[in-house]
Amino acid sequence: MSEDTRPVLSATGISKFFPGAIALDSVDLTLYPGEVHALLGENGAGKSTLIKCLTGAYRRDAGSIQLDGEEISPTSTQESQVHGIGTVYQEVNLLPNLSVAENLFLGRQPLRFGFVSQRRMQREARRILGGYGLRIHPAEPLSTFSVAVQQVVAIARAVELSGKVLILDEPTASLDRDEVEMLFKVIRQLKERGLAIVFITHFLDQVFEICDRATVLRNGRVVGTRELAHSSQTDVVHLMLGRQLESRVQDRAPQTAGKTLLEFKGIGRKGMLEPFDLAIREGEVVGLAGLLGSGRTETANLIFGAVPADQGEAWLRDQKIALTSPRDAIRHRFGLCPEDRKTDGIVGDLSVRENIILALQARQGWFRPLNKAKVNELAEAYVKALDIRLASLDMPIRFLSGGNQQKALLARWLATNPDFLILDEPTRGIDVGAHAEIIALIEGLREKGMALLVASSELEELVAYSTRVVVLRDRRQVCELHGEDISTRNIVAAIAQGHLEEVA
Amino acid sequence: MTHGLQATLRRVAPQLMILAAVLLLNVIVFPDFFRIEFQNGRLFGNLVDVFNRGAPTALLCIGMTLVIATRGIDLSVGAVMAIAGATAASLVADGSGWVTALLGALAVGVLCGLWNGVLVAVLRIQPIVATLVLMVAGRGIAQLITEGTILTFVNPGLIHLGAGTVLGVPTPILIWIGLGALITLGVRRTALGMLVEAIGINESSSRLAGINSRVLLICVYLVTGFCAALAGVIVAADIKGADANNAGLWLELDAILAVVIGGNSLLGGRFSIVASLIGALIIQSVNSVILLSGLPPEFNLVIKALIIIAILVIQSPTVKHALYILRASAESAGVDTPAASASAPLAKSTETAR
Amino acid sequence: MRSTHLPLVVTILTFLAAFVLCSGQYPAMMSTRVVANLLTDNAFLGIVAVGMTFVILSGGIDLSVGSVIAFTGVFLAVILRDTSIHPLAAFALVLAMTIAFGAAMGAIIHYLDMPAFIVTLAGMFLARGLAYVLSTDSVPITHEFYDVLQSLYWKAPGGGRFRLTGMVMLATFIIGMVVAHRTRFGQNVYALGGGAQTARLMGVPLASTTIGIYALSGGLAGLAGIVFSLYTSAGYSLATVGVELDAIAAVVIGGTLLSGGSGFVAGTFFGILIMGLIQTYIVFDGTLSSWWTKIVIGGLLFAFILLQKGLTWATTARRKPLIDFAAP
Amino acid sequence: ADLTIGFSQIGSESGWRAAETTVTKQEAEKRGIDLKFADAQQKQENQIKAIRSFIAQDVDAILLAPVVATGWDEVLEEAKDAEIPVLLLDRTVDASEDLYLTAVTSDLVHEGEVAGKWLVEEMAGKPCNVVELQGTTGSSPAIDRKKGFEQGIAGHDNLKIIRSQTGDFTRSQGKVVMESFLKAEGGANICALYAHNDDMAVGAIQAIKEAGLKPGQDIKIVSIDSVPDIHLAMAAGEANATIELTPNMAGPALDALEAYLSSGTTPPKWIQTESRLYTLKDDNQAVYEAKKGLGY
Ligand SMILES: Nc1ncnc2c1ncn2[C@@H]1O[C@H](COP(=O)(O)OP(=O)(O)OP(=O)(O)O)[C@@H](O)[C@H]1O
Ligand SMILES: Nc1ncnc2c1ncn2[C@@H]1O[C@H](COP(=O)(O)OP(=O)(O)OP(=O)(O)O)[C@@H](O)[C@H]1O
Ligand SMILES: [Mg+2]
Ligand SMILES: [Mg+2]
Repeated sequence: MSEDTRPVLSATGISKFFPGAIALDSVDLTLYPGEVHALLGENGAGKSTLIKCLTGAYRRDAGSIQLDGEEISPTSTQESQVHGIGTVYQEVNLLPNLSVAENLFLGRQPLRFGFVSQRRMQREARRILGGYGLRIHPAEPLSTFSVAVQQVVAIARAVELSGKVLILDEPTASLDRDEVEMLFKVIRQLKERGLAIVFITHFLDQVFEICDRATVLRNGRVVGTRELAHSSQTDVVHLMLGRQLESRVQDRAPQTAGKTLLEFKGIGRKGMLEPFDLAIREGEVVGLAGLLGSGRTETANLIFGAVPADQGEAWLRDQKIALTSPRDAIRHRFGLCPEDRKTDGIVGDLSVRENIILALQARQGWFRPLNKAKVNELAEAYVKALDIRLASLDMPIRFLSGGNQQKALLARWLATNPDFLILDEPTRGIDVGAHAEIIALIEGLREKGMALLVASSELEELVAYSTRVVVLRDRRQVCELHGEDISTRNIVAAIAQGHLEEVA
Repeated sequence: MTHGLQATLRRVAPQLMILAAVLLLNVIVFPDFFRIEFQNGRLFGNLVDVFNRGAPTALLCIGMTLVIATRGIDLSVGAVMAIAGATAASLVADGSGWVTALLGALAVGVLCGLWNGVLVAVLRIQPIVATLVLMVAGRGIAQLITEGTILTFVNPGLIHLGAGTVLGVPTPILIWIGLGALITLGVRRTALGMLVEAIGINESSSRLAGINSRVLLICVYLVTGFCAALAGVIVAADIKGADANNAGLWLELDAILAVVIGGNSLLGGRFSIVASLIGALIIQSVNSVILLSGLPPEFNLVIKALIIIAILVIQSPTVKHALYILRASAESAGVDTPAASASAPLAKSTETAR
Repeated sequence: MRSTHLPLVVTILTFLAAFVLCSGQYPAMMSTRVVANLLTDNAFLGIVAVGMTFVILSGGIDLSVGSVIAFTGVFLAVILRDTSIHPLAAFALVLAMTIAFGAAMGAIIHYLDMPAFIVTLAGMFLARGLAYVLSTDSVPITHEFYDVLQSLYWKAPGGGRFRLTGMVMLATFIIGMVVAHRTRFGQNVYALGGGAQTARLMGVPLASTTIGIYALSGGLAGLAGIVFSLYTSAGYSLATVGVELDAIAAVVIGGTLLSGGSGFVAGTFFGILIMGLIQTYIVFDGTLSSWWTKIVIGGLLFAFILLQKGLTWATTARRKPLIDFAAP
Repeated sequence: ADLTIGFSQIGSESGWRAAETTVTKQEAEKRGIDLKFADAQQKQENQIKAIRSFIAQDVDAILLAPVVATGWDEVLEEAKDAEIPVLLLDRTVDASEDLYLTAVTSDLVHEGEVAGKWLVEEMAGKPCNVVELQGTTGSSPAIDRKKGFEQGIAGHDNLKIIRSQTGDFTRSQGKVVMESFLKAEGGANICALYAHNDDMAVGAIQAIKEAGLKPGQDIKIVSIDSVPDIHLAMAAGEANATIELTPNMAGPALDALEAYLSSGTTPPKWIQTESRLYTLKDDNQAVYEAKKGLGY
């Protein structure tokens, strides 16, 4: 990429105001053909908003966009598609009721005598998805496939649509290493073909692996654009946060945990999870590792009673307990921060404050409302402690950025002061700064004696805070790593081979 | 609690303005509209009639507001009215006292609510279909009780509920205002209101947060059944007879309309019972305009449709948003507006969470 | 078989089983008469139900159709009585009007961002109100062209008459199926039902699709009105009250989810037949009082919903272990 | 031979209708007829479906109480093709006369006229403002009874209809609308009420009483149908006149049918039932007692 080539897309002075928040303040972005451009920034910096303004999903309040030197002003995503801009928005935005093939071709179905040709559509879909190493039946509804498959379909659709520009908003958040590799291969091919690619992520490794330049946003403003070949990770982080990320040298998590809090014996559910045994002590963080679809989320849901087990038993402090619903679990002071925050976590139209106290209130009962002053105090304390960025506690939580929603959900469970907290992908979509904070938070909770079960795809993170790591494969526990054995290398090997013995 | 009162007033301000406008229309067609006399031991006047005749719709829309807040709908309330009225009438016909009759009718209404609630919350049938079953069958059940006749009664206690007065005020007015206040306080002074809103917005999240959504949903339908039964008793008492075929016929639509005119979203979530009640008064005022205008009855529906369309258009998110923008630009741009009060107009311009 | 076809198969099997059972009890039901009656008597209902299927697939609802049928009938009757315009021209005129009416409702729903339930409820009041204004009397239609159309039938052995209107309904269903499954418009309808915001982000033209859907429903209600006017040779402003609920019930019995995005036009056809069968059975029985008729209809409706629910549960429970909440 | 007869009834929307159903069933039972009953829930399309199903079952005759006058040609033709006689109850249809055997009905216009004439006589030239409670908008009784009443008072300028609004044939609407009449015109300005059916009159009586006026004296009340409750009101002097619409339409119809089937005597096309006028002079208490068991 050289400076004298003409930009494919240049946006200047893009502004977007929300009541109580200036999401974008005169943002400029220039994309050159054949470059992969990273868009970086903290949660709520305005990345997704910028993308939506560029592609006509939002109406921008100011600014102009030029595509190949011509002024464009897309008022709908359809229009931007016509201009050759393909987009994957944050959170999978596909239609679960349509088939995979229909999702891929929506709006540009192959026609035969004016009628949609299902046969050709499926043949094409099979071919396209084959290019991503996906061999699935394209006539099945999208909802029957895992989030990862859906994400790949979304990417494939956007790639097919993008003649000039491809925009990917956190496409790798729910992908595995292998799939990320596959995606990068595709991105490199597109780059060869001269497309401009915008890549948003919170994984800096990935940024440095695939991107050429990076534009960093902070509080809705561009704070700088860098050639990545000439910058370092610390540079970029500094630019994002406006401060240095203090890298606390992590002590190995101590092995001196307290009494056994919980014991699951032969707990499982047919067709969902093989029966397993698991004991968790106070002051212990048990990590759950595995590939996509290996059953981590299922384990979490089962233990929380969201999907009741059909066999086995659970013991809490040497007393047998029944776990048939989340309410049972909450009564026993469990908490679960779910993986899919949009559908299982936030209550979108309720205020941030109400979302934070929701679980606490539900436990208190219908007729004992929490005292208003106490609610405010509680909410404000957590907003401060977790550094949730918001205009007001009264704003509906769906207006928060993804990362801030995640923090508010954490606050919801912390407010119930649980003995046992299950976190499913707690750092998905969270920026580097907050990432470090959440890891520190987990450490802090453990030190206070709480028992935690954390499912995560980020092995480094698991290694950092786990006192023990359980590895899952094909919906079955395959092995457990302790103490010094806990390392990224060992986990990867265990996932691949299924046995620690063979690793060691 | 002045803060809460202020918030309520702000919430219902548009409804109050519309009510005022429709009442003004009444005055235009009938200048004496606001005259209230004390005559024959009771308050007597058109405004009293609006409040009195609005009672069934008002009662229905109390429960309907809650059901709609959970993302549901209850089409069966009209039929439940008929069943309750028939039950009360047949009980007094069999020699029971009015208290027994009232309690019996309410119990039957609650039972109907339980049926709907179980269908919706346990069997997970979509509310509109689940309640359609009782809407169709309910009138049959009511007629089964009355054997197809208009079951008349003379029990003064029961009649008092519909046609009587307390200190000159018609009893139905006191009943709906009382029940409305009771349930409003019941949901707002406890956590119920918020929890109902939560399951209406995202049931999956709410369940995972430990809300007993199943029981809460059933309770909401129970309340609706209760309200419908009370409305049914009032309507029967008003004419001293249970008319199984016509009592509450199509009234479910009026109730839903009242809830929507009250600014509540059919997609569930945030609700205001007070606003719905004002909505019911608005609908009754529209009916009053039609009656007082003296136009031939073939114009009734057209007039009603046009007035309602006008009201709905004024209330639509797009128009509200446009008004909000107008106001904001009048107050000069860039002024910080509190996010909460502006959340409704936002719905259009932003990607909503569903 | 695709998993999504299951509700359709369930509906068809339910109909066949019910038909066989009924015929077992009343052998006269296994006649061309009854079959022909099912088609003719439900023709207008079937046609509106096709439109309703599209509306419901898109996640909406159209409560105005019953009134639009009545309005169409009265309009035709009045215009054929008072002017010398040819019925075909009147048909075109009234179809244009009902399409415009539907499109207007669609436009309000989209541009003013109002729920379909309420907009079409207002539409329901308005259409019937307009019918009253045209004429409160029932107005007979005596044009000879109507006699010509009515005399177009094929008399099958056994006395069944397969009439033109039944054929119009069948044609509507076939066209409806093609439009739903083989055109971009149809795919957009399904997309809208899957989630309007997502569909918007995926580039589905919301405005034209929404307006198109309600225009289609309005137009088909107009067509049903024409068929109804052929059926009764009259226009009557009190006719077809509550037909919207029958149509919705038929669509739902046919396996389409009211929450939108999933279902089949063909399923609606069998939903209509099932509803027709219920009525025929009740008449053949002939012992039910007025009130038991209502209770039995409600009970059978419930039975069908339950049957469908059970079958769907039995087959999907294993596939999707995670919690799944039916959206209303 | 045992006859099988299909009866397509409109529905059970009013007490009178329920009584008609009861009486029809009684009459059929009396004659040993197997009556197949079909309730159409007030929908013409259901009635057509029912008739077609009756034809498919090959019944011996069909009784039809048509919900509306128009729209029966096609289905009656089918019945005729199948050689099944059709007898109409309480309303004739706009169809060629050879499509049905006979129609047993009252004359709706005549009923209204009787009511009008009664009022003319009662007022004897005194000026009188009349309010009218119409039936369901668009229904033929509402249209015809309105027309008949207007004919009845034609030429008597002392009688003036000052307000006319629909009460949907129901008690509760009758009461509501009367309330608004009383307010809009002032109770003293109204001298008589004409209601298209008794149920609305019963509702209106309550409204009048609640307004502190005396029904039957301050406001004269005339209505149609002669259901038990209006006789009770008349016995108490709260209503003044009613015109009977007999629920026994099936009796004469079945008589005619039996004669036709046994001896081939063709009945007249129209068997008119009596529209008897009841006033305060009759023993209304006795009429009430006689009628109350009929399922009104
Ligand atoms: N509809 C809205 N109303 C009010 N504020 C909003 C709305 N949408 C977004 N915001 C605010 O705009 C800011 C930018 O949000 P955006 O989603 O663009 O952040 P982001 O950079 O994509 O963050 P993340 O990395 O968490 O996805 C946030 O502060 C958010 O709270
Ligand atoms: N073969 C399959 N057919 C249908 N659905 C599947 C299949 N495999 C997985 N799924 C779906 O994928 C989900 C499991 O994947 P998921 O990615 O949630 O598991 P996980 O182990 O928790 O991984 P992660 O937490 O990384 O997402 C389940 O909800 C399941 O419905
Ligand atoms: Mg984002
Ligand atoms: Mg998971």
